Amino acid sequence: MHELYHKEILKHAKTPEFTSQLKTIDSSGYAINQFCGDEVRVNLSFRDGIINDIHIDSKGCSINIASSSLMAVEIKDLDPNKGTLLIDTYKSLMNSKIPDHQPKRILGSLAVMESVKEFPIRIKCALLCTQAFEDAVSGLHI
Amino acid sequence: MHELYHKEILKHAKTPEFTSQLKTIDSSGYAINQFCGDEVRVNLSFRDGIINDIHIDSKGCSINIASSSLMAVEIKDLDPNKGTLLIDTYKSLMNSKIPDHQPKRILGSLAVMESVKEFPIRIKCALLCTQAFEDAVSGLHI
Amino acid sequence: MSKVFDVNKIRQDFPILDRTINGNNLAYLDNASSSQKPRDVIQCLVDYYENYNSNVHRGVHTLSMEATDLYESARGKVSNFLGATDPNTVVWTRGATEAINLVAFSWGFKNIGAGDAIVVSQMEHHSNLVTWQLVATRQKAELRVVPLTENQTLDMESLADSIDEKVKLVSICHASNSVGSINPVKEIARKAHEVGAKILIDGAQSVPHMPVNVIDLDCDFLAFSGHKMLAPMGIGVLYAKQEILESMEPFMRGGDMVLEVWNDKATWNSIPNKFEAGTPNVADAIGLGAAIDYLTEIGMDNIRAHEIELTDYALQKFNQFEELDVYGPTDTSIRGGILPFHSEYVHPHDIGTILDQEGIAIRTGHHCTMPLMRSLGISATARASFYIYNTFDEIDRLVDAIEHTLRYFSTGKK
Amino acid sequence: MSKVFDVNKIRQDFPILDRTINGNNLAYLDNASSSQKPRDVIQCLVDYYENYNSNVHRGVHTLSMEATDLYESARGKVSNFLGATDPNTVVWTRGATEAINLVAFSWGFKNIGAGDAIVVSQMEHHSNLVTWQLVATRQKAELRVVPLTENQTLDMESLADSIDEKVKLVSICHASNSVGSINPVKEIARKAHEVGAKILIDGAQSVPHMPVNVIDLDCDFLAFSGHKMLAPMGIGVLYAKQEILESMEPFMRGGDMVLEVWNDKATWNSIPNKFEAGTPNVADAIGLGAAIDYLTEIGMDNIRAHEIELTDYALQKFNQFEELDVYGPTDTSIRGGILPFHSEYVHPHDIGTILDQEGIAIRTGHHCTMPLMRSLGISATARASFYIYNTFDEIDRLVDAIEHTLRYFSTGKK
Ligand SMILES: Cc1ncc(COP(=O)(O)O)c(C=O)c1O
Ligand SMILES: Cc1ncc(COP(=O)(O)O)c(C=O)c1O
Repeated sequence: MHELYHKEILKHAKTPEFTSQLKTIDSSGYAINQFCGDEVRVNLSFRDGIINDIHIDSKGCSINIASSSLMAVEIKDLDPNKGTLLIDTYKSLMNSKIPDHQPKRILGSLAVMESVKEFPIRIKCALLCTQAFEDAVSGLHI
Repeated sequence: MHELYHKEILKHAKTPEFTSQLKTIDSSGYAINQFCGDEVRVNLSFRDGIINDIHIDSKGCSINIASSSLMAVEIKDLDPNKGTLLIDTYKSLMNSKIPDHQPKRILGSLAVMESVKEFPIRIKCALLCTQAFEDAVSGLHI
Repeated sequence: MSKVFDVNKIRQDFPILDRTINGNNLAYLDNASSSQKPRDVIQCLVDYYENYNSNVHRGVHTLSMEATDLYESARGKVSNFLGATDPNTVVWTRGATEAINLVAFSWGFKNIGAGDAIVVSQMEHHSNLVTWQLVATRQKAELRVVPLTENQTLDMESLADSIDEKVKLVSICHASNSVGSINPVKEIARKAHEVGAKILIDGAQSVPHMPVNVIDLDCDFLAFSGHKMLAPMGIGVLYAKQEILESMEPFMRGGDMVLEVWNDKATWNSIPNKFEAGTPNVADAIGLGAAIDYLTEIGMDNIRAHEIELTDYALQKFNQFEELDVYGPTDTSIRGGILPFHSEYVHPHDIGTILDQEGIAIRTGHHCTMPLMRSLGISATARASFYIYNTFDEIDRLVDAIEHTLRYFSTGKK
Repeated sequence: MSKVFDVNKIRQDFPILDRTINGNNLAYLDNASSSQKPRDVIQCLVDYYENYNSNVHRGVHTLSMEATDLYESARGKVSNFLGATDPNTVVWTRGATEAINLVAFSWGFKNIGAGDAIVVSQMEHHSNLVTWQLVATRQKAELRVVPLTENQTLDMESLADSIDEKVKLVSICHASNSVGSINPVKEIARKAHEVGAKILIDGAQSVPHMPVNVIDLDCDFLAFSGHKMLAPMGIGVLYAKQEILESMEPFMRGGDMVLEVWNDKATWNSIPNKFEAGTPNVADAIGLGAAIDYLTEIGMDNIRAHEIELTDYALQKFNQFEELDVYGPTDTSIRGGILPFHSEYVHPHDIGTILDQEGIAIRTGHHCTMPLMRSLGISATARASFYIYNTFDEIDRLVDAIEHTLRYFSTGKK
């Protein structure tokens, strides 16, 4: 049990961050897992081309809620390009395809999600947030 | 091979009897085996309530042709009731359900068809003629 | 419990129960999804493929005759098992879903028209709901969904109100896969017939678990799946009354279902072949026959009694969990061996994953009953479901594991 | 013959070939009907049911994950085997018949309308003819049946004439189950595409017997059955181009094919699940994967070469029988391992019965091609059909037995 539910994961699952509404939403993304109904909405607000605030509204299992929260922690204060690079790196990590030029350390606290890889069926729970993020930035001209 | 293709069966298969058209047809019956396309037409003409002539038009395998021919031999000169009794007895024989009160000997030469029982899938070939006969007499008020 | 019912002996017939999962013995509590297979059924497939395998019907060679005999005798076993009077009222399908679709495409589109109504319930599996949405939409008919009571049993008053002269079909599950409720289908059949409607019983969760007699229930259609009743996957049954089958157009077209074919037209074979286009799943049909032999030897009454005992025991144990909502009626005389639960604090997926770490297989999700979940105000449950080989011990393990999980998620400590 | 192809070694993999029938070794020459199964495939089912059996998708427990992996990896094997680029273009069905019906119900009724035309050939199996009769009749479209030449190959001139701008679909067998002819489907696909029509290839008799590459053929749909290619019964495939599948409505309704469901409506899952309503036949799909592994190891080129050798040998031997009409082209480069014959003097059923006495299993009848039989002026043929495990020796036995039969029926003496 321990491996999956890393203390950090459990903490973010119970008390996720970035749960307050934004005053202005510059970009919004959504993703749903068809099989369990888990969902994530990511609202972003920008200043000077930088993600300066985030609102995460995630419903479902602990892995989804924790990964969404940890993702928000890590993408805050990045520009969308850097955010996308981070998300790509995270996806590569979770899909066990880290290419050489993608240093894992940029993931910061999100790297704890790696423990989920022991439970293949839960990987999609850990990646739902990335779809919502990608949906949010897909409309931006970056 | 011998058991199925009894000499008498082979003879009737090669040179079936009652193959000439009737001048007047009083009653006619038809049956087809859906799976192989074999068919039998039985035309009857009556005199004084007795089947006094028969025309058999059968197409298909030797068992069908022989049994139709042998049936015709045996029902000739019977009244439809006796004919029906004979056919019922024949069906009971082929389906291995001869009740006590049905003496097998009324079957005459048709009894050779019993050898077909060793080949269950061919029993329906040996019984197609009975459907045609029943079709022919079903319209009669007997 | 009857003397002949010996769960430990039964368990020995199921090879998969020897498996360990994550270092623990498998406790298979996902039976509403699909059941495990006894050695007899597996061996039946091996025997078939090693000795008799052939296409059926039409063949004059020995293998084809033998395969046809085995195949048709399996149909006879199903017919006897259901108390039907004629094996020709048993149509093979892939499962309950195809059986329901067969009725929809073949009977529904002909007999349900604009202004007519179809009655289903709020506890239907998607296969018995979405299929009727199709018919209702295309035929401009009305689809009436009967609500449930507080403990997820069918609201019989609403049902009575729903069944009026406009209704052409009542299609309802005998037992719910999601909340366990057993519906009074005999009474519902009578109500349907009073207004001239037909009744389809989705028996996917009843035929495997309790005696079901189609004559006694007087049902027009009954659908179920082999894989939930110890049989191989890929085989199921549509039972229907003979005169209804006779009156129905075929569903799919192909070999075996035709009588004569010309370039521009064809005539149909007799029932049940008319509805069985193409080479059938001979082996798995024979396997379903073997499963029925096995179930019959144990006795459907004994199986039902065993499941009631397990469910009573589990329901009582679950009383200790204040954090859990348990759905379905508490009276096990109207409940199948299905135990769905939900906690605000732990998501069903997390429960499922942690239980799997202990070798306990349960299902989590919407169980193909999304509208029911929505009506309960949740999106998923965790569901344990019992069968012939489950034990009190396994329920104890389930309860302990849930206890750990709840504690862990509230304190973070195992 | 390639070195790796050793028919005696192959025979040892097929337990049923040890059977005796009426005191003689089984010579199984009814492969166009259904094939026998190698030990690997049978064992694959046993392994599955003894170790991994579970419903697929959605389950978070280990068995369900393992079963899902095996099941989806079987889909990948099919996709590779056909040279497809995406496993999601492989839809599981019960067999070729269901695959063709899926196209008819889901694509045909939407895309074929009044005044349009469908092209089939005179050699189609009922499943690829009667299904299109349904679409043509209901949609008021025209069904064009391309005639055959003298030796039962497709009349390519008539075909060219038939394919005009009205045609929305050409649905044609790759190889005939009844007369053996192999059609130039790549060329036909090109012709169909020139007028904007789609092509469905009925691969029931080609995919088991020769390399088939969907990209090379550029076919829009390909249908085939597992049971004719060493796999268990009850499983088959519809391949279709991705963009076509995406554009198609679902066929049957039920679990797994939906994304979200409300009381009155639903949305669809992505391909291929959209077309796979209800619990799929997991075990037999995995079994088809095992059969493909087996075939691939032997090599489809080798299998085709072996069957050509057998057919050449048999055709030559059959020359001695003046009383027999043998159908199909004599050029084995355009003929599958199928040998249909007919005698004015002995009915096919009699031949079949007598051969069975000698342990030789052939099929007799119309082979689900009644209109073809009618065009040949007969109602049935006897048909021997070959596969991977058949031998020259078995053909010798066939020829001897036919010789006896013909003699017996002309003289009455054995
Ligand atoms: C050419 C052809 N098409 C279609 C079919 C139908 O296949 P199935 O009966 O397995 O659905 C067959 C086999 O019977 C066939 O030979
Ligand atoms: C109540 C009910 N109806 C229908 C079905 C559909 O059965 P299948 O998926 O085997 O077709 C199920 C099982 O999933 C069920 O539980």
